[in-house]
Amino acid sequence: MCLAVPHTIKEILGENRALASAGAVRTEIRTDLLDDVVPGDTVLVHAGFAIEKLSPEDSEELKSLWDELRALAGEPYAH
Amino acid sequence: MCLAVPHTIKEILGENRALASAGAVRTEIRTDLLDDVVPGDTVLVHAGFAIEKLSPEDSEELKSLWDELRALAGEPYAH
Amino acid sequence: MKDTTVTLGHGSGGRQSAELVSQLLDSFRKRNIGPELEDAALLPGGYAMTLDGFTVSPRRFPGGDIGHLCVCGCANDLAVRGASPDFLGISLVLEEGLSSEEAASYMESAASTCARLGMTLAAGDTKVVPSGAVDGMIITGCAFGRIRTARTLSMTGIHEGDTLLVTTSIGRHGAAIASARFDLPVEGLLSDCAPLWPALSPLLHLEGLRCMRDCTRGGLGTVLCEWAEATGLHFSLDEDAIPVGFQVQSLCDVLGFDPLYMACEGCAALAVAPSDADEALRILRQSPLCADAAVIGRVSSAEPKGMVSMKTSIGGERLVDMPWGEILPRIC
Amino acid sequence: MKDTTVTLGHGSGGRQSAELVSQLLDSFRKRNIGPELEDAALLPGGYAMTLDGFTVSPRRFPGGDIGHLCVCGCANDLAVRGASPDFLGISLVLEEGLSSEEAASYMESAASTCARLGMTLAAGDTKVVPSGAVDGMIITGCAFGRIRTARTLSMTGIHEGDTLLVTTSIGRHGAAIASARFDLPVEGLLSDCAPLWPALSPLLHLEGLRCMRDCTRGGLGTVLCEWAEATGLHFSLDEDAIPVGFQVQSLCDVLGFDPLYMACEGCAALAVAPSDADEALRILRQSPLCADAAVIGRVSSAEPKGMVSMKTSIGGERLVDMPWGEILPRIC
Amino acid sequence: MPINAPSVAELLGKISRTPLSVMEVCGTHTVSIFRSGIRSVLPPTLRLVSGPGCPVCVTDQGEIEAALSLLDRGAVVAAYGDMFKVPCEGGSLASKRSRGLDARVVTGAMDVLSLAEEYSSREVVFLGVGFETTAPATAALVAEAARRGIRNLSVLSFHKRTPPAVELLAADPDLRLSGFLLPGHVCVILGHDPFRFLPEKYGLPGVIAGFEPDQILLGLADIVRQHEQGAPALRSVYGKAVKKEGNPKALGLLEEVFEHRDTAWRGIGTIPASGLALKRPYESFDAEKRFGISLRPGTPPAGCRCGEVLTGKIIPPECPLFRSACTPLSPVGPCMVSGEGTCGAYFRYFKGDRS
Amino acid sequence: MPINAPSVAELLGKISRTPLSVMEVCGTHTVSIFRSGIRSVLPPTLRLVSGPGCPVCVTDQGEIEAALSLLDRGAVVAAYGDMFKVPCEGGSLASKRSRGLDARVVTGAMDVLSLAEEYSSREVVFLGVGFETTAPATAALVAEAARRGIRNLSVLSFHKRTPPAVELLAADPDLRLSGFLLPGHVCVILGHDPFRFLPEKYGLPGVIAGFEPDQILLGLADIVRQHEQGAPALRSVYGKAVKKEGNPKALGLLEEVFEHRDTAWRGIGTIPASGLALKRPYESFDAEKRFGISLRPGTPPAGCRCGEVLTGKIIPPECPLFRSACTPLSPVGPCMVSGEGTCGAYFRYFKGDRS
Ligand code: SF4
Ligand code: SF4
Ligand SMILES: [Mg+2]
Ligand SMILES: [Mg+2]
Ligand SMILES: [Mg+2]
Ligand SMILES: [Mg+2]
Ligand SMILES: [Mg+2]
Ligand SMILES: [Mg+2]
Ligand SMILES: [Mg+2]
Ligand SMILES: [Mg+2]
Ligand SMILES: [Mg+2]
Ligand SMILES: [Mg+2]
Repeated sequence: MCLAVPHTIKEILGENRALASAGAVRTEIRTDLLDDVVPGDTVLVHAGFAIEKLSPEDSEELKSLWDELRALAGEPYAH
Repeated sequence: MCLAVPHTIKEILGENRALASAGAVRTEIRTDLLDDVVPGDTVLVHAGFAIEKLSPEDSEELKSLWDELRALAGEPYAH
Repeated sequence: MKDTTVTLGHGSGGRQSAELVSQLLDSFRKRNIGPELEDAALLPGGYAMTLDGFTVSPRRFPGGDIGHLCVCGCANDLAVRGASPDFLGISLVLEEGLSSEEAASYMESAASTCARLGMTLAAGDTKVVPSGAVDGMIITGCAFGRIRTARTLSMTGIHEGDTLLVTTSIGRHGAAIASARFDLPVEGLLSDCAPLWPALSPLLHLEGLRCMRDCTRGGLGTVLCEWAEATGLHFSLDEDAIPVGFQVQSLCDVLGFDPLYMACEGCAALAVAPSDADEALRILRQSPLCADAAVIGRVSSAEPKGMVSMKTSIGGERLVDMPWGEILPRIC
Repeated sequence: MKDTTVTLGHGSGGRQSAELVSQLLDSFRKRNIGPELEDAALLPGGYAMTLDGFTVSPRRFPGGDIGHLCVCGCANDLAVRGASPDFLGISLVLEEGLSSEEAASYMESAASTCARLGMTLAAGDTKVVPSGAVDGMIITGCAFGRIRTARTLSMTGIHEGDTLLVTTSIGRHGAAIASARFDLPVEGLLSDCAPLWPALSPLLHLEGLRCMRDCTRGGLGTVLCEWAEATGLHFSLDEDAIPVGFQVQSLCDVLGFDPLYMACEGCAALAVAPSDADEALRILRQSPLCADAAVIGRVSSAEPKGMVSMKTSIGGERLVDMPWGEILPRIC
Repeated sequence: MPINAPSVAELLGKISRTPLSVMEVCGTHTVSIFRSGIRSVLPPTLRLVSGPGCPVCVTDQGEIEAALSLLDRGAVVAAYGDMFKVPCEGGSLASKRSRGLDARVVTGAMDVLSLAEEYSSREVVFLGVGFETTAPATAALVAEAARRGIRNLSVLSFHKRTPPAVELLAADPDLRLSGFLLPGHVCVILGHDPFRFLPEKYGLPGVIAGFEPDQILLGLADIVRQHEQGAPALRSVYGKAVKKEGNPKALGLLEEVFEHRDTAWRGIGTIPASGLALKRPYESFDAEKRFGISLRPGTPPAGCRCGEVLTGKIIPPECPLFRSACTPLSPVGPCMVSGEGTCGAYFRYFKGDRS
Repeated sequence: MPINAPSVAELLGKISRTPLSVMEVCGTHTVSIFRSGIRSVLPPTLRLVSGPGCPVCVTDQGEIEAALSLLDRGAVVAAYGDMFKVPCEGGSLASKRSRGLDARVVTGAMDVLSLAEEYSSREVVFLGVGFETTAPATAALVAEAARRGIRNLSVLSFHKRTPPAVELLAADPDLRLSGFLLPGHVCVILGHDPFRFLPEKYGLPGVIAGFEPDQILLGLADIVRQHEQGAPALRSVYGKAVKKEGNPKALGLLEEVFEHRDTAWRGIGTIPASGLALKRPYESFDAEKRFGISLRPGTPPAGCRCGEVLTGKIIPPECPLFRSACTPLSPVGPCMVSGEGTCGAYFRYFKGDRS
């Protein structure tokens, strides 16, 4: 439906334009859809547009989901 | 200065246009510059235009020139 | 063929290419003067020959240019059939307006690669066409060399149980071209364009060496599908074992491409008897170009026959098919 | 080279072509891996190889098409070096949008000519490029055959006193193409495009056979100028002896072309020791394609050296030079 | 933390007790599922059904015809690579391009601005397809073109809205779906609210998941968990990327540039208010108005069961044309064209009907 | 009748007693003389001097620059093949075409009409060069374009008139010419009258001849005869093709479309009333007016002695650049470019300086 790839902002090029990298790929992206993008931010890019910022994974939600699932499977907590 | 090639008129295609042949070559030419061109006429063609009709060589003029030259060279008349 | 108009899909090296080629060869086949579909033809007298047209855009790319590519492409077709790259022919079609220095610079690349390989330019041809009748230039190379093995390396030699190897990480040429074409610079990405003869010739003494093919257009995936189809055997791959570099993977992620189908120009697939697989790997890895050589799968008589399957990273299984049509960047 | 932009003049087969080729070969020459400038290369093991790119427009012309042309062009380059046309490689570059049936029809012509010659298609390649990146299609052929004579046929074998022959009337291919391109139908004009091997192979036993070359781009005039330049000898021609057909002459008159420089594709120039000239002519004329074969001049050590002169119909004498640049229709 | 795909798959096998049919709505999910072989590691109790979430597949034939007709009229038509091979009666963008017409691949909507500058004396038309993730890029293009006063650029807006289609399927009594794996990237834009109807109105779990195999498996696991625990809910397992409120700037831009309209989904038919048309202030950029195009919804090709495939009623091998008349090389229906079309994915990756 | 070239040559040797310098005005004569090796069969008493009758050679550099500037501005420029390689500072038509600009070879002026139709949204310009034989075709093109109301076609009229140039040479005291071989095809159009000044004003023979070697030899023989007999006259030995009154329709068309203007001849300079400009009623077809071109007469390239070659004062091997810096491949002056330029003809065909 919509391929989107995490990019790291390298440089702000002007209003709504930034240089970003996705792995080894360097590309210019549009930041129209986000506020306050700064170098170092990780954003999700689709069709040339950053559609959301990604925060460093907060594992709490995922951890709780994992715990729920293991509980359901009758497995002991590993942590 | 001006390459011109004898063509034979094959067919009148319309006002100022005719099909002509130069040896084995068939081509369309313009006849704007001549009056009363009819199939069978031989015309001199330059840059796509018939510029003059050629009549079957009247050898009289050429013969008299030839005679004059031979006389000058002190050669006897051959004919 | 249902679609009688040639499309870019017919040039992408996958299924459609195969169908077009088959239509074009029909007149030769029905007269019994048609070729096998191997990289190079084996001629009487112990020689092999091959030819390939090169139309890469851009003509100069990270890691090479069209001149170097032409020599590598031709020499590699000989190498995978066990023939040394001895003689080359180069035919150029140039667009008027091209800089003759630019064309000469590709010949300099070609000459330098030839010299490294000990290859002689035996024949050449140059044509010039009106502006617009060709996009810059086309190089066609033909190569000719002595066969250096007593065994016939070909698809027909592939057996059930054979081990599949790849000589280096895949997809680098295609990725380098895509990077230039879609204006997506990739740090540290170079085409793998290189002559394989130095790495492959030491394998020729192995009894168990069955078949080799350079993975060009259509990539590793296409080569293996062609082998499976031609042999009627089942090829199973291990996704995690296939070497894919970080740069290639990044670019494929962004454009929605599959590295399996990305072109290579200095990478070969090998089928080797299992007894010789370790030795083959050891020999390959001695070449600096093949440090990433890997065992990637095996040949079996499993179902579905004539097809390629892959064990995925999550332990699942799926088919690998040839690419269908032109490979285009995706947003979905 | 002063002009560093490739122009159509560089493709016309004359002086400019020679200069471009020399620039392009420089990188190979300085490494001592460059070719001689003969029609086909003689390889160790008794084989000859050649390659040529074909870009004719229109692709189908009176007397042939690009497929037939490709086979003839390649086979003739072998034939003039005394090699039989044994194996062919064909590389196609197709423009997307081309009809695959059209492409296949040229392969049918090619296959039919190959079959007549006993030639096998050993290798092929097909590339597809985007619409506009090539004008329809380009075929590159490479050919490969066994050398059938113990003598080396080459320019270096040409001696003072040799007789010059031409195998048939000149300029028919170039005239057929010009006729189509400038929309000037010429009654009865067909390209001479044909394989020369059947006519030339019976000459190979002649002791006095020195050198043969097929007159392609640049025509008979260019071949003889190249020979004169390469040998440093003087070549004198007899204008009235050179066979020019009525159709070719008519077209040349209309467009202001010189038949000496019109391309041929089934016509060769020969240098033969005078003692064998009559026999060569007799043998040639046995071939239906060479009924018009003629002695057209001789080689001498006269001045100017390295040049070609011609005795004209009125008993005068003039030089014959290579064509300079593209040949264009003239009104002056 | 020890979450990797094989261990999730193992866990899933343990917790899945009752047979369930789960629809992955999104084509990118579909492809990821096939490419990673997820089906082959699922417990037999869990059946995956592919939904209509491939923009290529649901773009109506009449919409493709409209784009081709503009090419024929001399326009430069720009489109994402995904659309190039989709056939309709008049051909495809790829086949038109192969005849020398100016169909151009772009990888981002903003590339169309440079095309419009390059071809300043020609009409440049962008074929706008895709769901809510993609539509904001088109909206930004139109807004920017308006700001810059570009006169030779216009847009065929064939964008589609996901929630109406999902609701249609949730409400379909024939389908008996047990839950939905929701498209992570659509929800990045839309947030949670537009899919709350799933648990609230239909009592069905809706789980928003990412696209890596482990993320998909985790999403499926949570759907199973919700069923097992009898607590259907809307939940995101895609980390912080999906905010409850979605992306306000993107939503604002969609609101600014587009309005809802009824739209035909290929193989499905017209779904009310499921399309996005340019609003009045931007109508000079609306290629349909500019060139007087009236869309004729296409009739599906004879024998093609795309509609049933797209709504999860059959799987592709059940279509009699699958692998015989219909292959990626000569696709009968659009589901076979796209790399993420359900039929195409089955064709390329599915071992089930071959071994 | 036994008139063939060898026998005329033999005759000429017998009758030519006093040394004479005869100018062949026309480039087509020049080429025919070289290609048939006529010089090598002439008696030593007869010296041939080549004149300015090659339209390529005498087209001024400024005129070529004008055509190239229109290409640069996006026009389609049509010209006879002869003009393609003529260089000026900005390149040549051929070099512009090789950079993708639209320079087209036509073999007849009327072909420009179809070009104008084909490129109806572009300006199509015809580079009109040549003498009185060629100018009527341009006149007919302009008249026809006017009749059809074609709006995107115009003409750079750089046509030149022969008689003023011939008179300039006849009057030149340095040249000491003994007679003129006059251009047969120009006289087909002009008739005899425009050249009567030769015998009447300058006491010089003027013989109109055809272009075959025997016709040329016959013309030369008649010039010798006139000298030997002390009876200079204007005479045609070109059979019935040349009528005393010329071609009235062609002359009428020239009169209708063109007016005389002063024009620069390359290497020679401006000759009054020697050019043909479009008359007022046709000025909308005048590319100079339409595109606001003001011609700057070119300065001859350094070292080039074309002017002296064109006026017969030196022969090409006397130019220090001949065969060294100046060759057909990289011509310094225009005389080296054209197949019928004097320097080009010497280069290609002349043995004299090589053996
Ligand atoms: S297999 Fe082809 S015809 Fe059948 S539903 Fe899928 S797309 Fe339609
Ligand atoms: S040889 Fe060249 S430079 Fe000398 S006069 Fe002739 S054209 Fe001019
Ligand atoms: Mg290969
Ligand atoms: Mg190959
Ligand atoms: Mg190769
Ligand atoms: Mg060649
Ligand atoms: Mg180009
Ligand atoms: Mg040859
Ligand atoms: Mg050759
Ligand atoms: Mg040849
Ligand atoms: Mg190949
Ligand atoms: Mg084309």
